[in-house]
This record gives sequence, C-alpha cells and structure tokens, in this order.
Amino acid sequence: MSAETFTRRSPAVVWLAENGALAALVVLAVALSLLSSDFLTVTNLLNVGVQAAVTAILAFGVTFVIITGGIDLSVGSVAALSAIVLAWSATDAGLPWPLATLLGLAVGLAAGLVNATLIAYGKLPPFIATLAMLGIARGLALVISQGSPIAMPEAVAHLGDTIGSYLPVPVIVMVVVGLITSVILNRTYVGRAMYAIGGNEEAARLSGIRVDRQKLITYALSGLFAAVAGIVLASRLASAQPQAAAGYELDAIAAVVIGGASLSGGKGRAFGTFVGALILAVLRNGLNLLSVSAFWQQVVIGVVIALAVLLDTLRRRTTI
Amino acid sequence: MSAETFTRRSPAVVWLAENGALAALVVLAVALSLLSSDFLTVTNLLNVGVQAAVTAILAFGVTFVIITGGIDLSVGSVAALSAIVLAWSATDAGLPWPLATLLGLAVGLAAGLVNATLIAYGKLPPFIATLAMLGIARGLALVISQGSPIAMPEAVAHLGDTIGSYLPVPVIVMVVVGLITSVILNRTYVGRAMYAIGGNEEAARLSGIRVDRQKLITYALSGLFAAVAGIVLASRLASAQPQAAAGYELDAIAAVVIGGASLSGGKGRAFGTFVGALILAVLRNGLNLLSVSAFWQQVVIGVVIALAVLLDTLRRRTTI
Amino acid sequence: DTDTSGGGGPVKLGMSVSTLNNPYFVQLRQGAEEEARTRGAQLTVTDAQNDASQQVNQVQNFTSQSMKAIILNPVDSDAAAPAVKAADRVKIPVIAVDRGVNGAEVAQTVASDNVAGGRLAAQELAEQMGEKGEVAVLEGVPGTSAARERGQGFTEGIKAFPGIRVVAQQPADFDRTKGLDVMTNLLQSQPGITGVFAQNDEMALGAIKALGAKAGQEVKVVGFDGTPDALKAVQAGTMAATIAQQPRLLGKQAVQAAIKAAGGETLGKTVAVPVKVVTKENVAEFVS
Amino acid sequence: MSLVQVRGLRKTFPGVVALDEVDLDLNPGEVHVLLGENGAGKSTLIKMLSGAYQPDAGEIRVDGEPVRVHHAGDARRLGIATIYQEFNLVPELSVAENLMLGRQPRRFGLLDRGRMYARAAELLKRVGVDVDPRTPVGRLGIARMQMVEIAKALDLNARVLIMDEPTAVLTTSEVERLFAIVRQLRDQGVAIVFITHHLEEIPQIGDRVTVLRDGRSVAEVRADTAENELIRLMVGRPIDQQFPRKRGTPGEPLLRVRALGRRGAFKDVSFEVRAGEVVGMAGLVGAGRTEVARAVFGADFHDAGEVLVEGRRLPPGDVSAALEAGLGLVPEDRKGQGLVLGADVGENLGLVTLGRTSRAGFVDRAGQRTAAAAVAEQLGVRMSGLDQEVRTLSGGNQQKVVIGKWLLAEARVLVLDEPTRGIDVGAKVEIYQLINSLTASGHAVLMISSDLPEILGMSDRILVMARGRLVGELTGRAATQDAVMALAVTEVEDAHVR
Ligand SMILES: Nc1ncnc2c1ncn2[C@@H]1O[C@H](COP(=O)(O)OP(=O)(O)OP(=O)(O)O)[C@@H](O)[C@H]1O
Ligand SMILES: Nc1ncnc2c1ncn2[C@@H]1O[C@H](COP(=O)(O)OP(=O)(O)OP(=O)(O)O)[C@@H](O)[C@H]1O
Ligand SMILES: [Mg+2]
Ligand SMILES: [Mg+2]
Repeated sequence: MSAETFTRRSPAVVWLAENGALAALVVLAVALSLLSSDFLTVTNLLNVGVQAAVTAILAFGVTFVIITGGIDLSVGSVAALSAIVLAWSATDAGLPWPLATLLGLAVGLAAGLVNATLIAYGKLPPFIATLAMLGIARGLALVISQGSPIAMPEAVAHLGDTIGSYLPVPVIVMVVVGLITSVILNRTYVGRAMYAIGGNEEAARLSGIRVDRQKLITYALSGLFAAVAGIVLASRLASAQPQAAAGYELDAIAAVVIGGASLSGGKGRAFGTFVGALILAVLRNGLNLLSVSAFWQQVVIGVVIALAVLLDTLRRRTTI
Repeated sequence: MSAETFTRRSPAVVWLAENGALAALVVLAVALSLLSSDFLTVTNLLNVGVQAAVTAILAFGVTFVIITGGIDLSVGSVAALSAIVLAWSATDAGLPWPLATLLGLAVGLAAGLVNATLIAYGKLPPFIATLAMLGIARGLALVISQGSPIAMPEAVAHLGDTIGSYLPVPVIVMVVVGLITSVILNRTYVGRAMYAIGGNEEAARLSGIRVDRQKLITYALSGLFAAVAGIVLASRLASAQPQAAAGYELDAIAAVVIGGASLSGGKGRAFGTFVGALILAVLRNGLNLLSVSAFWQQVVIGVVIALAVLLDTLRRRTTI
Repeated sequence: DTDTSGGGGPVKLGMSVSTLNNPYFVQLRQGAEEEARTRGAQLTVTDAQNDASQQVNQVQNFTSQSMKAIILNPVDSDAAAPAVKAADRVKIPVIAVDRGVNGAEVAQTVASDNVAGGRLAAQELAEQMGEKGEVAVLEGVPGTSAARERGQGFTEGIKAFPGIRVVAQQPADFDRTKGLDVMTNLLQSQPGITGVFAQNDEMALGAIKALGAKAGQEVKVVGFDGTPDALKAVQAGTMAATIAQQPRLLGKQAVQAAIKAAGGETLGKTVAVPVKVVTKENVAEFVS
Repeated sequence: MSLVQVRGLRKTFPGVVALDEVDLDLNPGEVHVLLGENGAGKSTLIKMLSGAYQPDAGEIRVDGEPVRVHHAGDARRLGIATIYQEFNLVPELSVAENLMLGRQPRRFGLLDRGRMYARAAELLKRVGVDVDPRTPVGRLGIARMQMVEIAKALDLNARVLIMDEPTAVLTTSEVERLFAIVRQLRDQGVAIVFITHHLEEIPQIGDRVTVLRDGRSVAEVRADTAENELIRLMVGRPIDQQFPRKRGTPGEPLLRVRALGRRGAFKDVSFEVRAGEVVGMAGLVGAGRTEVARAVFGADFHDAGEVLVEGRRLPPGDVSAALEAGLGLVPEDRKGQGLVLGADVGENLGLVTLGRTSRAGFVDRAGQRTAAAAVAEQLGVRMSGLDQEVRTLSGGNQQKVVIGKWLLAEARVLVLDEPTRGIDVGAKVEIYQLINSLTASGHAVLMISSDLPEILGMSDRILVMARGRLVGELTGRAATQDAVMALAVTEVEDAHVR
C-alpha cells in the first residue's frame, strides 16, 4: 500500500489546519493595503499588534480549554476583576504594587480553579460553570470599584507603554505568552494530556491520565492568562475599568476557532489562535482606516469572519 | 437478565433529567416567597411570566439547534432585525401590517437558512457561522433603522397587551410556541431526526436521514422562533429597537442547558427549556423585589445558575 | 395588591437606572441615594443594563412592590412608554430623569437636554480650534438614544462653522479602550485632525491617551458628562472641555420630585437641569 | 443472472488505494463470504454498495442495471441493507427508535410510539434479545448492541443483506441464533454478504468466498475450501499453527482478586493469575466479564472484595494506582475506550508512558517516538508511519496499537477484553505469539474472550462466568467446548438484579 504518500499528506493537513487562517489573514492584509495607503505602515501595523494583544492573550488561555473540549465564557469578566483588584489593592488598600500585581494574578487563577472545580467535580457543563463565573466576576469587579474606574499604579501601567518608538510592551507580552502557550501545548505533559482528554476523555482516563486534575490545571491557566490580559488592558488606559473587556469572551473564542481549533476538542494550536486574533484586530483597524459607517461595520466584520473560516474549510476539502 | 432493572431505571432518568431543573425552580420560588411578601402575588407571577416570554421563545428555537449538537448565537440579533423590518416596512414603507408581519417572520427564517447553509454546506462550525450572523443581523437592523427606534404598527403591538387583567398575550404566545416545540421534538420526523443527528450524526446519515436537509430545517426553525420573540419584544415596548435583545443569546442557551440539554447534542426537552427560562426570569424578578444592589445582582444570578444546575447533576449522580 | 409597607413607614421609592456601566449614571445614583438618605426615604435602585425591555420588567416589579413613586432613567425615550403606562395603571407616579419619555405622561421630567449639550460641545470645540480645522467624532453604541441625540446636537451645532470639517465618524461604543484603539487608527488615516468630539468622557479619555502629547496642544478633545476622571483631565489641560450634566444634581432633584409626587402634589412638567461647559477656567466649581 | 454485479471497482483515500479492480457477484439465496486481512478493503467495498462511499471507478449493477448509490436512501430503495462493522446506533435514543431510525411509524405525520414499540418487540424477539424496547441503546452491553444492529437490518426486508463482521462481538449461542436467521433469509432468496475473521464459520454459513488482498480480489472459491488454503489465499503464506500456545510452569501469583462485587453487576468473584500464565475468562454475553475486568483495573468502583497486585492492595476505582502497580487493560470497545482516534499512532502508543517519561513536566518526545517505533515494529502495525491518524487504520491494526500502548508501559499483568475481536488470522497468530513471549518473560495475562476456540487454544486455565458470578474453573483435559458452555448456562441467582 502506498505508504509514503501518507507521510507526504499528514504534515500537509497540519499545515493547512493552521494556514487556512493564515491565508485568510494574508488576503485580508493585501486587500486592505490596496484599499488604504495608511494600512501598510510600520506604525499602523504596530497599532494592530497592540490592539490584538489583549484578545490574543485571552484567546491563548481559552485555547487550552477548547482543546480539552470545554469552553470558557468568563475570561472577559475575570480580566476586568483581576485588574480592578490590582488597582484597588494598590490604590485604596495601599499595598505595594508588586504584591498588588500578584494579588491580581492570584484572583484570575482562583476564578479559573473555581470554574474547574464546578466542572471536574461538580460535573457542571463548562458552558454553565463559566457563564456563572462571567456574572460573578463582573459583579465583584463592580462591587469593589463601586462602578467607577480606578487608577493603575504607575509602575504597572508601564505595561501599556512603548519602549523606544517601535517596541510596544503589550505586543511583547502577547508574543511571550504565545510562546509559553505553544511550549505548554507541544512539549509538556499537561499540554499533551489536554489533547488526549479533548480527543477521547475515556481513553485518556483508562491510560492513567488524571482527567480531573488536568482540567483543574487547564482552567487555572485560562484564568491566569485572563488576569494577564486584564492587567495589560488596564495598563494601556492607566486605569482599571469595572466594565473592561465586556464581551471579549466571544472574540477570544472566535479567535481560537478561526485559528483552526474545534469546539469538540482535541484540536488547536497557539499559532492558529494568534493568527485568529490578528485577523480580528486587522479587520477592526481596517474598518476605521476606511472609515466605514458604524452601522455597516458589524455587517462587514460578520461577513469577513465567515469568509475567513470558509476559505479555510474549502481549502481543506479541495486538498484532501 | 437485567432487562427489567432497565425498565425501572430509564424513566427515572428521564424524569430527573427534566426535574432537576424543576426542583431548582421550586426551591427558588419557595425561598423568594419567604423572603419577599410581594413575590407570591398573582400580578407578580404574571409579570414573571411576561418577563420570561421572550427568552423562552428564543430558547425554544435554540433547543432544536442544541439537540442537533449545534449552537445558535445569532438569535438575539435576528430577533431585533425581524422586528425592525416589520416596523420599518409597516411604517416607512407603508405595507399593510399583516404583510409587514409576514415579512418580519420571513427575515428570521431567511437568517436561519443562511446559518444552516454555511454550516451544512459550507462546513463552518456553527459557532462561527452564527457568530457572523450575530454581527450581520445586528448591523442590518441598525442600517435599516438608521439607529433610531421605529414605532410598531398598532395592530401588531397588541401582542404586548394583557387581555382583561389576567391574560398577558406574551405568556400565551410563549405557551403556544412551547407546545409546538414539544410536539415537533417528540412526535415529528424532523424532531426525531434532530435527536438522531445530535446523538450520532454518522449513524443518522447511514440510516438514510438527510442530515444536511434536516439541519436546514433546524436552523430555519431557530430563526423563525427568534423572529417571533423579536416581534413580541417590540410589541411590549410598542417600538422596535435596533439594539433590542442584545446578548439574549447567552440567556437563551443558558435556559436550554439549565433545562437539561447537553451542548454535545442528542439531549434536550421543551419543558426543560421552559423551566430554564422561568428560573432566569424568577431570579431577576426576585432580585428586584428584594432590592439587591445592582452590582451584587450579577453575582447572585451567577451563583444561583451554578447552584441550580449543580442541584440537577448531584441528584442525577446520587440516584443512578 | 395593597400597600404592604404600611403608611407609617418611610416612603418607598423605586429607581431604574439605564446602566451603571458608566460613571455618569453611577453619580446619578449617588446623588439620588444621598438625597433619599437626607429625606429619610427608602430608595431601591435597579440597573437595566441598557436593555429597554429589562427596564419595563423592573418597573413592573416596582409596581408589585407597591412603590409610592418610581424614578425612571429611560434606556430609550420611546421604549419607556409601556413602563410608564404599567405604573399608571396602578396609579404610581413616574419621574423621568436624564431622558424624557415619548408617548406617555410622566409626573415630571428632570433632564438635561442631550441635544443642547451636543450643540454646546460643537460651539466650544469650534471656538477652541479657532473655527477651522478637521474634526473626528467618536460615537457611542450605535442605536442608543445618547449617541443619537448628542450626535444630532453636535452635527447641528457644527454647521454654524464653515471652517470646520468633520472628516471621520467612528463608533467606540462609549468604551475607553475602544476610544483609544479607534483614535489610534484614525490618526493613521486622518493625521490632520485638530479636534475630537467624543460622545462621552470615557471615549474622550481613551482618545486623549491615543493622542498622547498632542492632546490639549495641537488637538482639542471635547467630552461629554463631566465625570471625575474627565474633570481631572480638564484641570490637567489634556481635555479641552466636557459638557457637565451634573448627574448628582439630576439624581437629587429627581428624588425630591418623587417624594413630592408620592405625597400627591402635582408638579411642573419639566425641570431643566442646565448642562454646563466645563473648561480649565471654571472646572474648579465642579470638582467637589 | 446474479442480483448484484460489481465490476472493476476502485476506491482511493488520500494517499491510500483501498480498493482496485474489484469484482463481485451476489446471487439470490446465496451467502457470499468476503475474506481478507485487516485493511484488505472489505468494509470499503461494502460501503460502496450501501452508499456510504462513492467509488472512484468501476460500476455496480443491480438486476443488470448500472446504479449509482449516493446515500443510504438509495441503497434502501434498491433493497440493500447493511450492518456496519462500526456501530451505527444513537446511544441517547431508545432501542425501538434505533431499530426504525429514519423510518419510525407515523400516524397523521406524527410519530406513533405504540406501533413503534410493538414492532420493536417483535424484531427483538426474532433475534432473541430480551430488553425493553424503551431502553436507551447506550445502556446495553456491546454484544446486545450488535444484536440490535442485526434486528435493525432485518426490519428492512432487503433483497441484499450485508453483514460486516457481525459475529465479532457475539458468543457462540448468539452466533448460532444469527446463523439460523441468516439461513432462513437465504432460503427466502435473499443475497447475503458475510464478512468474518472466524474461518470456522465459513463452511457453516457460506456458499462462496471472495478473497481480497491489498484491495484486490485475488480469488473466488467455494466455502468448503480447506482453511489452510483460504489462509494462504488471504495472507499469501500458509500458517502452520493457529493457536501456538507455549505453556510454561506458572510462577507466583501476580494478580489476586478476592470476593469482588458490585451491586447490580457481579458478585463474590475470586481468582488469581500467576506469572507466566494465561487465564481465559469465558461466558455468555452479559455475563459481566467486562464489568469485572474494569473493576479489577479500577476503571469502575467495586463495593465488595479486594484486588491485589503482587500482594499490594489496590484502592477501588483508581486507574492510576492500578497502572503504577503494573496492571494494564485492553478494553473491549477499541474506538470508544482504547484509542484517541484523532491522534496519530505515535501519540496513542505513548499515551500511558507520557507521564512517567516526562522530565520536570516536559515530555520526552524523541524517546517516546523511538520507543513507539520499536513497538509498532514488533507488532507489525500496518501503517504509513507513526504520524498516521489512528482513525484511518483498519480495525486489526487499531487493536495492535491499543495492545502496544501497554507493552510500552511494561505492564506486568495484562487484562485483555476481547483482544482479537475483529482481527484477521494472520494478525491473531501474531498477537498469540506476543502473549507467549509476554508470559515467557514472566508477565501474567487475563484474557476475556467470546471466541471459544481461542479461549481453549490459548489459556492455561479457564474461568467461566454466568450472570455476574464465577461459576467454575476448567483446566487441561476438562476444558472442552461442551464443558465451558455447560458452565456458562448454569442457573445461578442473578447478580444483575438489584
Ligand atoms: N476514511 C479513511 N481514510 C483513509 N484511509 C482509509 C479510510 N478508511 C479506510 N482506509 C484505508 O483503506 C484500507 C481498507 O480499509 P478497510 O476498513 O476496508 O479494511 P477491512 O478489510 O475492512 O479491514 P478490517 O478487517 O480490519 O475491518 C485500509 O488501509 C485503511 O487504512
Ligand atoms: N453501561 C451499562 N450500564 C448498565 N448495564 C450495563 C452496561 N453495560 C453492560 N451492562 C449490563 O451489564 C451486564 C454485563 O454486560 P457486559 O457486556 O459487560 O458483559 P460481558 O460479559 O462483558 O459481555 P461481553 O461478552 O460483551 O464482554 C449485562 O447485563 C449488560 O446488559
Ligand atoms: Mg472492516
Ligand atoms: Mg464485555
């Protein structure tokens, strides 16, 4: 039987799974640079990077969850809560900023662990558990902040700055977090276990993988990344907003799925997610540059998202 | 052989699957009537009914989709679009209201068909296809209405009235739609096919079920129900709002899942969905009656949703 | 259902705020709560989360709580009518605050006119720009009444200045982050911009962040609402002006009116709480 | 003239030629056996008759008319019914509804439950399965699922009935019942395609045999052809001994099970397995063997008794503990519990050892890869490479991967639940030899099987279960087909009933 043909194909599949999205991104970028002379400038591309950062960081965390076959709707709220806790404890409670930052991250981690506990041990559907957390985290953010923005401590706010004129910190953070995600997914036990659980939970269990414990780690990571995203977001504004990142969960999930992951689990890549986040950011940036009317923007975004993924699926079908 | 043990058991399972949610609702209602003397009054319960109506109608449509293992994020936007089209064509375009109403319903149907086509033939993940439609429908609603609310035609607006003092039309519509849903799911070929597809799509296909065609019908129904919900909503306000029902998709999906459906498909019931929608409405109503502070409300809602489903899953585990 | 609280107790008032996602309305609520406390009234505040139908629900719920009067801060002026009618049926007076109600009678409307505010903003911005130059407008959530009316007022107002061109109108959904991102992007396509009108302060503050050093120098930014952060920015000179609606005062007067109405008094149809242009000169009066 | 004629059929999957130049003739009143190694293309062939796949070339004629079978509906209209190798049941739906899936009886366009359950009851009676038609299929044992599949196909009253390895999961008694049904249909003039890896079944039920090798039809012979000849045709070489069991002297007991029980499943089950020993476990379907196996491995909880591995007591329901103690389980449901179908061969082979080979949380990819390659080599897994998706392996090769997983993990005690289910003679012998080498090197094997010749041929001792209880043990001369069956049907108080 023609074995060697297999070896030729299987990487091709992998390549496509990622690059369907990449192709879409390229097409989009080319189109925009033709439509607007302002698109393909260094500064603008840096802007796009900065604007993609928060969604991307959230999406990296969600990637873990989606690979295990779960979903996390709480990341937006958790991001806001973490930032608020940080700003509040540094400003009103007067903690030194490093402690405050740790506290902010801890909050994200904790939220993730609560999600995981409800899912792994309470056997709640991830959708419900994280939907509940979406409300709870947002509510707590409002309670703590009394609904008004809180200034971020100077030292932390530098996370929103640009080093020199060409090195925006949010972009650096995004890239670092992305690399970490990729390493976790490809090289660590935790990461491989995520794929196994998403691919066939029972088989994973019968192979000695402690499914519940792994889920705990998975959602904890998602929560932690959300905290990072929230802090970066707040730093960009130098102020933590109780309503920040509202609705970002859908963007994050969309980025992951556009990146080639499957909501039924077992598939997904850091790079794909990254591309997915970029597509969304490029799109929004382009619409501003072309000053498309407010009403039409939502239509265009919808159409382009559909086309982007369609391009991917069609290519996959025609090639295989 | 253990056949008879099954007979004793399987109805119990079915019963629980529904009544876990029902139990939660009862507990909630009892708690509220103890906490607030205003809760257990005829008028208030009618209010709850009216307030549940729109979510419930949306959720009935989403139930079909979720049973097939899909998801529909577009129902909120589609509801708004249908209402806007109705109001616009009756007011600005001067169509007679019956025609305008048909047009509004047709729009919902069409949106559903587009979703289905992208999913069944374009092989898009339902999440992406309907997320795109979420943006597109909302955008079109804004474009058509130019961002301003449009008055509903008198005749249609009666859908928001109360017949006599104890018969709110929205409640009637909700009940009727619910019964239709139940009949479709339990007694019709289409309904049974939905369960088959959600339970094992390949088996369904190999058993001669035209999976793609059935999906078309499924999403079309979801869109149609969304249109009905949108029209009822607009009638309550006597005006069609371009921003109406924003974010309702999550409520609708939550109602379905609280009602015992599984996002992986194959499970779900009209009655369960109904109970799920009631839980959400009772909760919001109760929080207002108890005048819980706005910030805490989101927290409480989150906690109660988690508890409601937890109660369900725990019961199921202890019994089986 | 009859009065459960008993005539002797404190006056029960219900207040449905369009949203508490926005510091402006948070202040509105604070103003109301302070006044209620001083007057010994029992005030219940709910958050409609910018959802007109949820607001109707909340008013219905107030009626079943047999409130003595209801303060309504409409999510949308048209969509509020059924809510008011619902209260009417059980003879509970309704006070509209910050936005009027179309298509139904309220006991009194305590409002500061958004359209007028928009005009003022246009005027102030134009003057500070020397009546010439290119302007970008940051719009609120499309389809919301605030976005509509402020936009309308501004467009009308800016017509008076032929030297000024509106070169871009983009939505930033009343959100500070979006204000930052959208402004950043606009600066690429419209580097010539010398003026920005943001339909609320949050977006204005985001835009200022995007403008960096240019804010207050080459580029004048005018916001709307007069939130504490905005007032700080005006003091710092980064924000050219904001249209202060004195939300606290709105809340205060709404509660006063509500208590009167609850007592059976008939009130004048409208109380106009003036919108004020806050600039570096007069900002001191507003920061308390 | 034959009812169905297949001429020059060709089917390729990306990178594989699954079928090429295949001819097949099906005559009414004849049972046509398809024979071939795992991956020879049997299932692919019948899937093109049933409309699941479209051929790339060649033609299919029914009654001499060339036809195109685009989907299951077309097949049904042509009177072709198929029992697939993979289960095609909807777990959430009732047995009755699965039986009539897509054809549920209706009145005024509405589902007629009464008639559906009545009809289902008849069908179940006909295949001799006693289960309430309202039972969700997901709750049946795997063997009863197979009987449901058969009943489902019978309901179509087809002219052509295709059965892809229907006996793979059945015990002797069900096989007998199935054969009775098949003969009856044959005599009614139905053309039957019968795929099996149990060569002894061929003369019992078959009339003609078409042998496939590497996707080509290499021969068409009479069903009474000698086994060795059939083997030579399908494998390309003769196989001298079908059950090459080498018995050694058993060492000290590695696995001890004492009075194990779980309410509603099984009751005081006690036995031990010694180093270098193969203990077979026989019984009728639903005897509870799988439950026992899963409980021993910690996949399910047990509420009575204890499991000891090398003297150490295992906590109930703790897979990881069992694993560390050196226990391994090859589950009966390969796809559902044994494999991550979407992952590649390498990943699946390394699943168990993933954890223990990791250093500081980082997996040892290179090491895992080489180890996996070695095992794949040793088992002769038919694949294009370690990165082939397991889903696309043929049934037999998938099973080898599941076993390989445990070889890699160096489990000292292996519990094999139906290890050769759906595996061709060639591969079977390889697996038997594997079992030999394992026991020779001091491993202990507990082998659950519904294939009596296999049990008799391969085990040193035979345990027999009936109705959730251990009803006897047979060794040496005493172990005969009749003895085992006699025990398997002993009347004991049913441990299933709560
Ligand atoms: N969906 C698929 N994609 C790729 N290759 C496939 C697919 N299905 C089958 N194959 C390949 O086609 C060949 C024939 O597979 P098939 O399942 O027909 O074998 P089989 O004779 O039924 O084997 P078994 O006796 O184990 O069931 C195998 O090499 C298999 O790997
Ligand atoms: N998931 C399940 N839930 C409840 N009962 C089950 C389940 N699976 C099997 N059973 C029942 O438990 C008993 C044991 O079934 P099982 O198929 O495991 O027996 P077995 O001896 O392993 O049969 P096989 O020959 O298929 O291995 C049977 O009565 C079966 O109907
Ligand atoms: Mg096969
Ligand atoms: Mg078994």
